[in-house]
Amino acid sequence: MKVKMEVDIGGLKLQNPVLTASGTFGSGQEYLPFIDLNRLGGVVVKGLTLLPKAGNPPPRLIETPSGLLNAIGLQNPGVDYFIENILPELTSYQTKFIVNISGNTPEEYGVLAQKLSVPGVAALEVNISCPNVKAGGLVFGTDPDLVAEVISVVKGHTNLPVIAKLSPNVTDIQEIARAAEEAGADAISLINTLLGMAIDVETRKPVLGNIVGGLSGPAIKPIALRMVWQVAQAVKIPIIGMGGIVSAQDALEFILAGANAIAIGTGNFINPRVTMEVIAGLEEYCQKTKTEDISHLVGLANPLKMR
Amino acid sequence: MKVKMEVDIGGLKLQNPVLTASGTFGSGQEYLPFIDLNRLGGVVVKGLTLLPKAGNPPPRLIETPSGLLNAIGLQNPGVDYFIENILPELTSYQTKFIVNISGNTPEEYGVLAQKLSVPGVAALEVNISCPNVKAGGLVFGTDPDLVAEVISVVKGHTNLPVIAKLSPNVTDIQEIARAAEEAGADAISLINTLLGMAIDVETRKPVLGNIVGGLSGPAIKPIALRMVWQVAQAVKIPIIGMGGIVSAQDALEFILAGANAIAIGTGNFINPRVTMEVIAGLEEYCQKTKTEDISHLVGLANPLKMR
Amino acid sequence: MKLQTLGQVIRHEELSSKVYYLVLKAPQIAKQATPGQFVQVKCSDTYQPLLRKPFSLHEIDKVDGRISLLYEVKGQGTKSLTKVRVDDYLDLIGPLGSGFSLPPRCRAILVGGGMGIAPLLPLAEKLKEQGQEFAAILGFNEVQKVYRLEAFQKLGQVIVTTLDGSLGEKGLVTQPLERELGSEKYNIIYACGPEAMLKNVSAIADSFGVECQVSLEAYMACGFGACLGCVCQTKELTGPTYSRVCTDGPVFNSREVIWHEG
Amino acid sequence: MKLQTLGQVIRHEELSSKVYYLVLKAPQIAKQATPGQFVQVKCSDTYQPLLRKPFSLHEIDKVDGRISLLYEVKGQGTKSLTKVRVDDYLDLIGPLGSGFSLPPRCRAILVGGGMGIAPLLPLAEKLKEQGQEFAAILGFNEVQKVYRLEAFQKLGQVIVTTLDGSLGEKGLVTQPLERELGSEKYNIIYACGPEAMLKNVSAIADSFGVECQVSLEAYMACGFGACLGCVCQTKELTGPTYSRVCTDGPVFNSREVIWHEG
Ligand SMILES: Cc1cc2nc3c(=O)[nH]c(=O)nc-3n(C[C@H](O)[C@H](O)[C@H](O)COP(=O)(O)OP(=O)(O)OC[C@H]3O[C@@H](n4cnc5c(N)ncnc54)[C@H](O)[C@@H]3O)c2cc1C
Ligand SMILES: Cc1cc2nc3c(=O)[nH]c(=O)nc-3n(C[C@H](O)[C@H](O)[C@H](O)COP(=O)(O)OP(=O)(O)OC[C@H]3O[C@@H](n4cnc5c(N)ncnc54)[C@H](O)[C@@H]3O)c2cc1C
Ligand SMILES: Cc1cc2nc3c(=O)[nH]c(=O)nc-3n(C[C@H](O)[C@H](O)[C@H](O)COP(=O)(O)O)c2cc1C
Ligand SMILES: Cc1cc2nc3c(=O)[nH]c(=O)nc-3n(C[C@H](O)[C@H](O)[C@H](O)COP(=O)(O)O)c2cc1C
Ligand code: FES
Ligand code: FES
Repeated sequence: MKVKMEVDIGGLKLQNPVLTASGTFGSGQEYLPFIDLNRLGGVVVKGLTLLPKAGNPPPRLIETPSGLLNAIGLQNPGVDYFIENILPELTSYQTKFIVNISGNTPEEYGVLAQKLSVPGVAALEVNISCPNVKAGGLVFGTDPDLVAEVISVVKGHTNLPVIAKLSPNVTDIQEIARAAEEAGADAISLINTLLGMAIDVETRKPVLGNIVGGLSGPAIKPIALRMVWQVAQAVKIPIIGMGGIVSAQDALEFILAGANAIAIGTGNFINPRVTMEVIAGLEEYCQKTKTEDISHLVGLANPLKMR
Repeated sequence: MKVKMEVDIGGLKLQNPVLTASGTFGSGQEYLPFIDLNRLGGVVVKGLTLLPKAGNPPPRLIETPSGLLNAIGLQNPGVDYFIENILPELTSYQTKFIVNISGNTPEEYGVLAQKLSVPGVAALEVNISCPNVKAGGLVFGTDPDLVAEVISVVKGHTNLPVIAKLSPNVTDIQEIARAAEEAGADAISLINTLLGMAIDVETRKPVLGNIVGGLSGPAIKPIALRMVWQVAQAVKIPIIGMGGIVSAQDALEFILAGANAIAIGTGNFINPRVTMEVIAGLEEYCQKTKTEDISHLVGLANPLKMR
Repeated sequence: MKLQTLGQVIRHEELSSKVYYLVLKAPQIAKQATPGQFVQVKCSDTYQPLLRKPFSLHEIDKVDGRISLLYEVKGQGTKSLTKVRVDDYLDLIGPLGSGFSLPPRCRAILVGGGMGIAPLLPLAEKLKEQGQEFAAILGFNEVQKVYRLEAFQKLGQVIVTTLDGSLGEKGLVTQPLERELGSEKYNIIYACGPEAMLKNVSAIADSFGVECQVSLEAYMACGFGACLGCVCQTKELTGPTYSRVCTDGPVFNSREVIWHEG
Repeated sequence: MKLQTLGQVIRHEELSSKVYYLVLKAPQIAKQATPGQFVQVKCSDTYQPLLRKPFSLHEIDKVDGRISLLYEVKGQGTKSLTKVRVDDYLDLIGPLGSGFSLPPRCRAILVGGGMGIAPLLPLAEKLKEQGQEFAAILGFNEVQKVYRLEAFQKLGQVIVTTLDGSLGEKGLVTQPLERELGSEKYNIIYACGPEAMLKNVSAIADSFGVECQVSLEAYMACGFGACLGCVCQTKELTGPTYSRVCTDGPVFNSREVIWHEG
């Protein structure tokens, strides 16, 4: 039986629902020794900012039980460098490249969106979990009004599909998701990392150079899954689910909860071929369960899912 | 060197800073075969409600990577049964018994507090992470005003030390902690479990009878530690830190982050003697580092800690 | 009194595909244990799995201070248990739970399905020790997945069923059970196995008016009554209630159990 | 080109307390590897530890298709690595990183501290192969914690130091280094070891005007440039920048490195 694996994420057409999570996959090229990029649903590129960013002082990583704390601090060469030097190299691949963007102000997000609305970029993922200088150190992603503002501005500056990437560090993820939908987001991706930290009991100091970091990996899967489940009950636009996926079974849990596509982050570090194995595993499950179209699985475990 | 292990948690005097987390230690008697209760800092008793509560339908448990999801649903025999039948049995131990209470309305918390202000109860831990029928299914612990209201009512009905137990499922844990402090809480304990879920890909249904559950265990330690760190910068009252502690090193991380005492939950299931090992490990660390009083370690890794 | 102790591995072997037999030196547990009780085993020294895993006591040798377990590989815990070698130590908590209760002058019929045969062996041994007659009906999937049969046969009469008829009677344990009960020789059933089997066995027990004790399973965190995670629904005077499989059970009178629908 | 492959364990032994020597059959990695490169090893099939762990290639046998690792037990990863047995397979990614670069006609002095001797052995081998003279200064804590000395002695001149003087010269590697450099025989230093040692060696290299390549360590997630987690600070024309230890390094020219204070 041939399984239909293609999915449409708010206008972004993917050959299968398996993406890579931003910040864990470079621009994709780092994985060329291990996998065929052309077989991926898509690559979400490392987060870009308007100006080059040096990132946080090391140490930037520390393992925790079944998890990884990172504080990279969005190190990146800036959007212009990306467009001039990296993007041209990506056009030789058939896979879709989605660019993840972070700004200090809504206006910056607008400029980024405009600059990146060029051939080779398939969609924009708007990272609203970064510091908002204007609102005094708060975070965009935790305030529905700011989320709406950022998404509106981005939508006003691009014709590409716009994916709002939500922070899990909130009381009410449904409220944030609805704000993004109402502001015109074409899809929602979640979750970004959970804020965490580790302390070195010898030096009696935080382990990470940045003190706090973002927690990812299998440890956070139950939380990510619950949030996808909740958001699927709150919005009609498609959802890209992520957080701790390392196997086809994990991916299926997200799809059954209501995700139309999934992304793998930390899992790539442990097993750089994990995306290929998940694609194969999803296809196998569909075959075994006589599912003709993988989209038929979306939200099956979630009776209250919208649509 | 003799190490001073005694701590004072807002008027609650403990012989050492190691407590058990509510819901994981029954009333303490379940652990008699394994440990000497008299050596514990204190026992926090399973959550009580005004009326007996049947709890959630099974399955109530599922393991996740380095974590445990539970949905017990506050099964308990009710406060009156506790006072008449269980409390008298506890008075033969020298350890402090702290009672964890949950209400549907602020008034219920008040009644619970009044009823429990009897000899044998050393303090009250106010669980504000349970459904609030009055406010329409919301949760007390996520709204600073409701937190303040519940704590004020409890304070008005007891002379015992009142500990506010915070939910981690919030955007701004500092705001909630400050609300509790301003309303008169004598101490703060955190974190309760993080909302999570798991899906069975065979049955295509949520694994837990209650659909969602609370995530505990080592998986959540980095998040719990970060929240203790933040709350230590927001309030002056003592903090009881918990979430994923399974070793003396874990406990030390919480103390260095700003916790005046710690509690162990899930760790007791894996190793019922863990509390004894942690007490010994803390004492050893103090000896090794020539720390005369364990309280001198509190917040050493947290320069912005209040007081 | 239950306790936490280290048991040394004396024997560990694969009996049939994914089914293992593990003998441990654990004198304090052996001394106190009764048939139907179980131990909580720390299967790994990592957080994967995080929790201990419960296994029935399959043999209780009070003289030599030994216990044995019979287990099937299911997930992380049992998978990592297979890696334990002779002379290694395993961290055990036990004996746990309320086991089978033996009324005086019982004429028992033991019904086990698959791994459910595990707790029936020490029961059979006890019955034989007390000079009480019994029969055992043991159900397996196929002849390749039959194990520990001889241990039972040494103690008394055994009827074997397999789903595909490759050994003994073809079909489910319930067929020979109804036939044997028809003989009116028996006044009590002891059953352990999949929930569907237990439900059917209970119904048969009711229709013959015979007492029936069933050993239930549940996902457990503590295993000793502290977490309330392992409950099943039972009938009490005051109405349906949640009972702890780990302490109120794992053995229940079948009339108390409220079975799942379907 | 780096790749993910399974390496079969050929030898695995404890050389001194907590220090292990592991030989693997991994022809594709051996074929491509150069001294100073490393592999990312999946030390366990659980999430504990979650990440792979980086280890320098200690031997590169292109003929027999073998590599070896020399490692010290530190935490979860190395602890679970000790459990691997001969004939088992280990999941490897490699060869990774930019290794040592060998200018033509180099007269090298190799400086290794503790586990830092690991990547220097294949370098010594390569130098010998190319007929270039070298000396090695290897520093250990005490005679009980000396390992792999003979492997170096087979290839050339070796000076040993121990902190307590229980073997060779008493003290740090920096003492004999300064003495040897005074002879003006050498034009390049290759160093690997604790950061404090590397910092001192770099300062000495600067004072003698000799080139110095240092092999750095960092906590790594991917090991192949994708996560930006392993950075160290380096001097670039445009000012200080963060370079990836896994791909820009682990070997850096010491003049590029911005060392930590203190
Ligand atoms: C009192 C008692 C006595 C027992 N005696 C025995 C005995 O003698 N012999 C024996 O072999 N067994 C016995 N069991 C059962 C045994 O405890 C389990 O088989 C064992 O705990 C499995 O552990 P595991 O880690 O290998 O598998 P787990 O990973 O715990 O998985 C066990 C089952 O849960 C399911 N599961 C796990 N995670 C998920 C998820 N995310 N979603 C959906 N489903 C999931 C799996 O499909 C699997 O079927 C007994 C149980 C009890 C309660
Ligand atoms: C390029 C490269 C080459 C290397 N080559 C070798 C080699 O040849 N041989 C060798 O033995 N080693 C080598 N190393 C070092 C080796 O990678 C580490 O020793 C190994 O990763 C340790 O893994 P682990 O899981 O055993 O310990 P981990 O658990 O990762 O611990 C390692 C260190 O981190 C600290 N740590 C861990 N968790 C915490 C926490 N929560 N708070 C504070 N501190 C913490 C520990 O104290 C410990 O010292 C190399 C490293 C690199 C980068
Ligand atoms: C090292 C690292 C870097 C990351 N960088 C970014 C980033 O630049 N932009 C972003 O939106 N998310 C970033 N993330 C978050 C991931 O995209 C993803 O949301 C999160 O890690 C959860 O997925 P996982 O558990 O599969 O890793 C990063 C995560 C990691 C581990
Ligand atoms: C099975 C179980 C039952 C719990 N019941 C309660 C409860 O009744 N009241 C409460 O305030 N917290 C309850 N908790 C939360 C714990 O007290 C604790 O806050 C949380 O588990 C984090 O700590 P840990 O990771 O050490 O378990 C429960 C946790 C578990 C695992
Ligand atoms: S397993 Fe904890 S009460 Fe039964
Ligand atoms: S370890 Fe990932 S970039 Fe170096």
